[in-house]
Amino acid sequence: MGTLKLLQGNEACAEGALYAGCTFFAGYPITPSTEVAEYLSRRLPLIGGAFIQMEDEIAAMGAVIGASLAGKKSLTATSGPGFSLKQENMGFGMLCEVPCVIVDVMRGGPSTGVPTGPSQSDIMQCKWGTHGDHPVICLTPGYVQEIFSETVRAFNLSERYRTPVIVAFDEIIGHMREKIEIPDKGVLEVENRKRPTCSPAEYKPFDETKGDVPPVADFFSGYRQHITGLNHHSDGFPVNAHPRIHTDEQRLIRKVEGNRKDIIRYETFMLEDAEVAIFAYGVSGRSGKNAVEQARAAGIKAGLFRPLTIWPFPEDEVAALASRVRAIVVPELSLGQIIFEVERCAKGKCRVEGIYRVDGDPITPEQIFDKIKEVK
Amino acid sequence: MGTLKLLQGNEACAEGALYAGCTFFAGYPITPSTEVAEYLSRRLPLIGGAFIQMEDEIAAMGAVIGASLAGKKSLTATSGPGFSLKQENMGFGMLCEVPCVIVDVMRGGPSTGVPTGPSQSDIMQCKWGTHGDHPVICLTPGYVQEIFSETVRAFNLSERYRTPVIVAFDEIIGHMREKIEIPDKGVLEVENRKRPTCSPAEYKPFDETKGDVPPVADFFSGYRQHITGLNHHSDGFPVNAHPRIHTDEQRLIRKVEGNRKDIIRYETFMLEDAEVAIFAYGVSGRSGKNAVEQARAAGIKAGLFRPLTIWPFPEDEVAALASRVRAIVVPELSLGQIIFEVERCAKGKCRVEGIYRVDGDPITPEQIFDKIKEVK
Amino acid sequence: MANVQVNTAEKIEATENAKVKISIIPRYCKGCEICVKLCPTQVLGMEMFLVKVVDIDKCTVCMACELRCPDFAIFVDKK
Amino acid sequence: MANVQVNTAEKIEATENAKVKISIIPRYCKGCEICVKLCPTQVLGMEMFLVKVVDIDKCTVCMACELRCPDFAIFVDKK
Amino acid sequence: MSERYEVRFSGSGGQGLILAGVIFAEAATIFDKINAVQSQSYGPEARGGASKSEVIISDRPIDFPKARAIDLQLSLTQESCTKYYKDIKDTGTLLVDEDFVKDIPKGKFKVISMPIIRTASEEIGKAFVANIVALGAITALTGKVTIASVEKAVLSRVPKGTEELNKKALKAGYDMAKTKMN
Amino acid sequence: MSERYEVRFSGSGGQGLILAGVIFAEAATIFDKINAVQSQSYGPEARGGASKSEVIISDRPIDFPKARAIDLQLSLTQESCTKYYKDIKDTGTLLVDEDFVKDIPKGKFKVISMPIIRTASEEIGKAFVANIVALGAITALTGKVTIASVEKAVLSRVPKGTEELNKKALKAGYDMAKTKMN
Amino acid sequence: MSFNYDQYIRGGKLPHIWCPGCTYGIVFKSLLRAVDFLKIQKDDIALVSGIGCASRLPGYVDWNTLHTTHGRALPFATGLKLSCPDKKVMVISGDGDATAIGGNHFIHACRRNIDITTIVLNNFIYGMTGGQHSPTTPVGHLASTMPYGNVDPNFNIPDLAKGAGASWVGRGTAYHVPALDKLIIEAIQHKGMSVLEIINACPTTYGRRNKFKSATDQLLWMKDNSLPITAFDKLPPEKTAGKFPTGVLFKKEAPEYCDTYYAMVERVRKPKEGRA
Amino acid sequence: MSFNYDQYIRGGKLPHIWCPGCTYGIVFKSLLRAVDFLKIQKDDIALVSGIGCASRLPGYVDWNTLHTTHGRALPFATGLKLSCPDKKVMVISGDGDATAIGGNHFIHACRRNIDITTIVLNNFIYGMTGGQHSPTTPVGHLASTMPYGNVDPNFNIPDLAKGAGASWVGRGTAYHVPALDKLIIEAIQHKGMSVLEIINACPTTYGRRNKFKSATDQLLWMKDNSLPITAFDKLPPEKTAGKFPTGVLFKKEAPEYCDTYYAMVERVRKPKEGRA
Ligand SMILES: Cc1ncc(C[n+]2csc(CCOP(=O)(O)OP(=O)(O)O)c2C)c(N)n1
Ligand SMILES: Cc1ncc(C[n+]2csc(CCOP(=O)(O)OP(=O)(O)O)c2C)c(N)n1
Ligand code: SF4
Ligand code: SF4
Ligand code: SF4
Ligand code: SF4
Ligand code: SF4
Ligand code: SF4
Ligand SMILES: [Mg+2]
Ligand SMILES: [Mg+2]
Repeated sequence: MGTLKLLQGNEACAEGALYAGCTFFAGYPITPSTEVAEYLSRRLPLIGGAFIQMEDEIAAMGAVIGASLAGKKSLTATSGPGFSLKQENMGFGMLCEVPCVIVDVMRGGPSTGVPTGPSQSDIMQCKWGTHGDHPVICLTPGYVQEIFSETVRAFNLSERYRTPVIVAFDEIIGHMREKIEIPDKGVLEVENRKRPTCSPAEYKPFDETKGDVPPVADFFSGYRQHITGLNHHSDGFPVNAHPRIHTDEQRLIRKVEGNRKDIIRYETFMLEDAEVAIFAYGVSGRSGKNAVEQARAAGIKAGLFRPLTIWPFPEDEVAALASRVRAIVVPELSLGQIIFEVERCAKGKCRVEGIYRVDGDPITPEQIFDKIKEVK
Repeated sequence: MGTLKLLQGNEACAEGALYAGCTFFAGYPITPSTEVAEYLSRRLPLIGGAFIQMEDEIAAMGAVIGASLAGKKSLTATSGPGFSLKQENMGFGMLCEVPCVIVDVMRGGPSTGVPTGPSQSDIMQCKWGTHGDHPVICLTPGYVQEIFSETVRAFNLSERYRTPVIVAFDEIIGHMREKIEIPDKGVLEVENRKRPTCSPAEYKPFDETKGDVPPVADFFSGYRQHITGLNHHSDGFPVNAHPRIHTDEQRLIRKVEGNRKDIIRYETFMLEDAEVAIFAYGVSGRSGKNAVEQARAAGIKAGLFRPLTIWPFPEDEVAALASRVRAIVVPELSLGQIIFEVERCAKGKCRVEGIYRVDGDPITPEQIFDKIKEVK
Repeated sequence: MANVQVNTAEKIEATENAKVKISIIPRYCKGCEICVKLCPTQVLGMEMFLVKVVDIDKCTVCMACELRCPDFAIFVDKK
Repeated sequence: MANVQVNTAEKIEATENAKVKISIIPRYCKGCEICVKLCPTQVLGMEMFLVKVVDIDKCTVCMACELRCPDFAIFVDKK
Repeated sequence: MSERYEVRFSGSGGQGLILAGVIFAEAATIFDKINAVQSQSYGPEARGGASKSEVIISDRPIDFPKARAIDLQLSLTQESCTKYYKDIKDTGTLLVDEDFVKDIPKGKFKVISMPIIRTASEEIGKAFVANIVALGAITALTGKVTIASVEKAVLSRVPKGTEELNKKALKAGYDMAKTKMN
Repeated sequence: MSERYEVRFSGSGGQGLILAGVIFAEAATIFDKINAVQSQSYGPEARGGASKSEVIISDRPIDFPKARAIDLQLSLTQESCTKYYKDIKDTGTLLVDEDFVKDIPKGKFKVISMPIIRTASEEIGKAFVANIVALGAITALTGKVTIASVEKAVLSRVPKGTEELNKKALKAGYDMAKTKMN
Repeated sequence: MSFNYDQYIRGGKLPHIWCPGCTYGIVFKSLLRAVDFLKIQKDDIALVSGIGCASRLPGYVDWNTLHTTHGRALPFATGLKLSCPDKKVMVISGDGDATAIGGNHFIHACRRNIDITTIVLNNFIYGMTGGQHSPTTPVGHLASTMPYGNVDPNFNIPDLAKGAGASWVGRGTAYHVPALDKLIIEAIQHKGMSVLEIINACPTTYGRRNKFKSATDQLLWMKDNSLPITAFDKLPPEKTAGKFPTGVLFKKEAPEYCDTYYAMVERVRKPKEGRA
Repeated sequence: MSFNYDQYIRGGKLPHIWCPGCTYGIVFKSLLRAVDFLKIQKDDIALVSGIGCASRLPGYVDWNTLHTTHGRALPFATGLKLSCPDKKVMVISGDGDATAIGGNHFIHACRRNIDITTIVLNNFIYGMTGGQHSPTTPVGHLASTMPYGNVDPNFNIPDLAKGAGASWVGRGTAYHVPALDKLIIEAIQHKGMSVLEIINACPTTYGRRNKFKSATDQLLWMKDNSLPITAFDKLPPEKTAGKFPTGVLFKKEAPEYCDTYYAMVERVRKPKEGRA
């Protein structure tokens, strides 16, 4: 039996990181994510880990990558403005295949916006925020318990695929307290990056012949290597205008898109016979569940698709859904973002209707229920 | 008759800015955009304008906004890594409705990537790079002459809609030299932001009752005002968790999405009777044109849709196209970005096929022609 | 110049004697007690978490309270 | 230790006399002329944009050339 | 109890009401094993102005996490009372501090007035335990969470050395409310 | 001329070949009113290593901007010659510096060898005008752009005071190539 | 004695959002008196800030005011100033805003010596976000992200400004109000980048956590632990240990940035006599 | 005399990409000799850089090397060092990388006094991007973005480092090679943040534009315009005008960051004796 605690979403995130073996945190305070840092500033020293508050989010992201290259499981947490600042170095992490986890607790935006208000309006930025092509894994828990477990999963995926993983949730779940159970050690799987078994002389940090996820050697472990944010050959050294760039960037994308089965996770609720589906994550997913209950009570066959992995996007699942429901309703705390993806995958096979709200309050079950009635 | 010059794309961009009345440039050097700055560092002092090289791209974006608030038409130019860094302050410009132009000369990425190689892989970042919901206008010229004219248009749109406008083109066009004609003064329309006519006491910087684009007063002009990156009331002062946030952010989006007719511009080539359409911008659009010629020569009815405005996305146009062609081919110097939008708008009505290339060379007409043959 | 400092729209509680008038804007006072503790002659006190004048006759018009009130809540005018 | 400094895979042009051996790696030399100009005794010269030894007997083994060659292209060994 | 029950603690920043809400939720979830969600107002208004902390309890899982139909609202200041009372259900209760909330808003809900802060400062001797006095009263008024659990939760959250003080405060509030309920 | 014609200037960074390409394109577009696109290699290799500048000329608008089938390639260094010769058409021409390109690559294209750098340093007296000597030769060999236009373009781009020097260099290259063509 | 603050405060904006005992209000009043003393017209002055409690100040004052992004006030202000070199541009910032995330802009504005009066309200903490340690939190003190006592060494803000090239550097406190008025006046009068650090109390997130019973105690700490630079410089190290100097700490003559820039513009725009 | 560079240079990587006459290669050799002298094992040292010509150095040397984003070497290095406090971590950077875009990380690493040896190759220009002015381009000199002569005042890098809190600050030149070896050795030996500025020549983008006929002229300029700090300090201002001092310019004892951090960790992990 694990330990029961009443925790904020942000605290659960920190607990998840610790469970997953995180020993390094670098960050810069920002509402509404700061509690992740505060919690870890108390806990990490107690296990001999490192906590450092950097001069800004750019530096925090850099330090996290540096620590990961030294072999540490590393975390940073931020919100909109800081997430924007991290983008350049996140791209470095993606290109150089550095495992690490980035938490974005979404607040009202753009710009400073409403620092204490909830939103889900960074979700497209999670995918497209940095320049260039890049692989993205992004998880979207909706309950405090899920923040814990998805943070553990984020670390596992980041180690498994050797890539930064984003965990994104809204201010409401980040700040709200619920009971959670922290499983005993060993109950949840904890994964570590594959390290090289070859001799240092043979080792190449980006050796695609070793599979789409080449083993990664820690700095100072005897496997001397060169890591650069320039496009590079398998030995890590720069490459200029060369077919290698194309094939290597394809590999990076394939690592993620080619492993959708393993990465994509979602919850469905009364979806089997549904005629109207709700596609919603985070706090909107919670409202969605209540809306389904209301609809069913009123005799309407509604169901919920609640993605826990938003990137890679559950394309096949949404496509399949679109072929069998009359409409998909997409409630978002934004003016319409993830609905673009739903529309794309629905390919015109069913109606797709958004519900948007950015006034600082969550979308209510009634708002969704009304829309269900409208489209049913 | 204007003046004929042999200019680099980047130089033409600088000439376009000068033509449009730009008197302020702040930047930070980065390949392959630096020539925009270098050219203006020579020219701006000669007309009494200001050129400043800031400490980084974040600062450059801030200075550009500051100068625009003082009433100057302001420009910055950068490439991928710098574009990522500018995102936070770009969001400020969008929320605070500050006219200005941001040039992104796209290079190979992500991260440092291939600084001197071309790409079109920031195009989704142009739309989603900053956190939160935000309006985006982004123009994508494909010829040096167009870089000139679209830069003029970017300034006009930015003044007309009181919002930052992005001009995005690839390294190839940025660095290549072609003959261009710089029209005499007065030939191209040059537009200035609407300034208030009411008394200072009555003035509210974000007064939605004055229309979707409220007049903008310059700092130090007697209209004292408060500008903040927090969500704000019509008088400019912060608002917290309030329906106003929703309606005001809707207005920002509507400014752009509601004026698609005015903002969207594109070229079509042999598209009327086409059975296969190519959707391509920038250097890929140029190859597309040759590919159409090759296809027509081979008796295949191909045509080209070449957007000069990529954001807002020409949704209706693509939807209409999808209903009448067998396939849309989307060549991109990326691993597939704008194709997501094409797919979304095509709603399954026709095949949509991408051609991707990120090895440092442009997509050739032959590559496109081959694909045309495949899908015809 | 007396009194111009006080926002005319706000409710003011004035206490005065022949030499001095102390004006307090209750809506502005946040009860931080800075003025109370820094008044060298204990002119001021607290009531229900707000400042009040306890003994105006001890006031030396040293201005310590007005200068260091962070909330524009207390003003002292020499007569 | 003599000569270990020179990348064995590279072609070396060596010039020597009884006291000194000057080794040049032509593929590394970029012809910047730093060594030529800083040599106090005009031992070195340029040919087809590359360094060459003109008069080895003037060499005092002062090492100025080796120390300041930026390109690992010239090495001086005292015998 | 299977129904959703919403409690709101309101007052001014610094009165410890967030802690009170957290303790209440902890008593419910960890000790009484029922479901609870606690949330609070963030934002500049939490500095000085009105602030609130909300706890929703229910036997069923709680999905929609926001309190909208308040069963019981505590208000320790006039400002918070005026700002937040509108969400109180017709069948709900408004509990106010007798000395600091003079202007009782009109509504169908029941109003209970008690000298919470005065009790803390005069009876217990420390104004800062007013939140615990209030928590005692709320425990009594809701009847949804046992006072034993609340006491356990209090003791696990307050600083060492203040346990007795807080126990006294909790009991004082609980007893005071019990008499009011009769 | 209606066909696309591709010229490549190659050598090492610092030899002024980019300028030569720009001048050639300017002569074509501004003075001869035909279409041209000029581009060049950027990148770390432009520092020191092989570098190139390309000009495409055509009567028709030029859409695809990259040179792929070279009609005429100049190579002033061995490295640039070896690196880039593969794109030369079978019907094309490779023009090399006699002293610096000893190892002539095999191919169906025609090869012309001239002492370009030596002419610049010995005949004109300044090694740095080698690019203009080369430009003169290229003007002669292509025959697509008039020498008068190229001269105008040269004069509009070179530093004040070096006009005569450059005119002489241009003529020397032009004449030298003319003799080679006979 | 009484001063008419109302003329500068935007109608209906008081009470301000700062906590009870937050000394920012004291500094705010001082700033208004200083600008009034200098007879700068409301339309001719801009006040720019970043994000933080300190950075909320501009919202209250009836000038041209600009509340930018965290740490970025100086770049925005630079754009304004270079566009309108004859106007007065001021920046108000917190210790975190100016020296943590904004550190780069801070040193570069100092380097350029652009005529922006920059006031840094140092309360030794990130107030707005709830009390995380800043680059000025004293070593050993508690912060929400330094639960075991701060291990991060500090910036000395005046030293940093001077090392970066600022031409006027001073320090005042929220306790020494009349002296503060004079310092702000002098900082504004100085042509070039002037940096004035003002020591402040954040009772909510720093004071309480660090055993200051009240804001007043923090003000009295300023009184007891500071010395005017004139006195400070004369005393032996034993006597100044643990104390900090106040007043004008550094001053030099140096060309102002806009002046230099526009002189260049004038030079290159002149018809080039004696040249072809 | 001859030194075996091959043991440290990655096979097949020479010739390096730097231009003819670029003095970075001179410094590179000096660095290798210094690290060899200190007998630091290849596996125990990491060299981290940002972006720029200077930042290309790590690619050539057979240590653990990391070429990060522009200006960000120090944060990455901080993550490495705090994770492996017993390893040697060095940063190599250009004037632009370290003090323009990277200025904030630079001053914060100085403030923390983290044990990272930071070498700044100052060539007075942004070399990699083709010669735009940097924060160290002398006033009046030409740059591709200062066609009428630079109007931007400069950082004095040692002053900046000292003002920010670095505990060891030095300056060398590419001309004074034996002295440079010693300075690098001392910088590495120092425990804490050490900043060594090394004056370099970029003939391609700075020298040629500014009337230096060749790299050699730039090297000779270093010789003629520098003075060892010992001599510099003794001379009257007339004699030092226009010259810059070299050597160890500043040094102090201060606790190192990782030491302080892990001492805290030790303290809080100990069973709390004498406590409840
Ligand atoms: C990019 C970014 N990162 C972080 C924040 C969060 N944030 C807001 S204010 C602040 C610190 C404020 O500290 P300081 O500047 O000292 O001002 P104070 O509140 O103490 O007056 C932080 C970290 C933000 N708004 N934007
Ligand atoms: C974010 C970002 N901005 C700008 C650049 C472009 N850039 C690359 S190197 C460089 C300047 C290099 O100057 P310096 O650090 O002095 O190094 P040097 O090349 O002179 O050795 C710049 C501006 C970049 N790579 N990334
Ligand atoms: S003016 Fe001085 S004496 Fe009078 S109340 Fe204020 S502080 Fe006390
Ligand atoms: S100092 Fe001002 S706010 Fe504080 S108690 Fe006195 S009057 Fe009230
Ligand atoms: S060692 Fe000295 S003397 Fe000999 S060649 Fe080199 S520089 Fe000249
Ligand atoms: S210094 Fe080195 S690279 Fe330069 S000419 Fe001499 S040997 Fe060649
Ligand atoms: S948190 Fe601190 S700095 Fe912010 S308003 Fe409150 S007391 Fe002032
Ligand atoms: S551009 Fe300058 S700094 Fe860069 S390699 Fe060439 S000479 Fe060196
Ligand atoms: Mg602060
Ligand atoms: Mg440099």
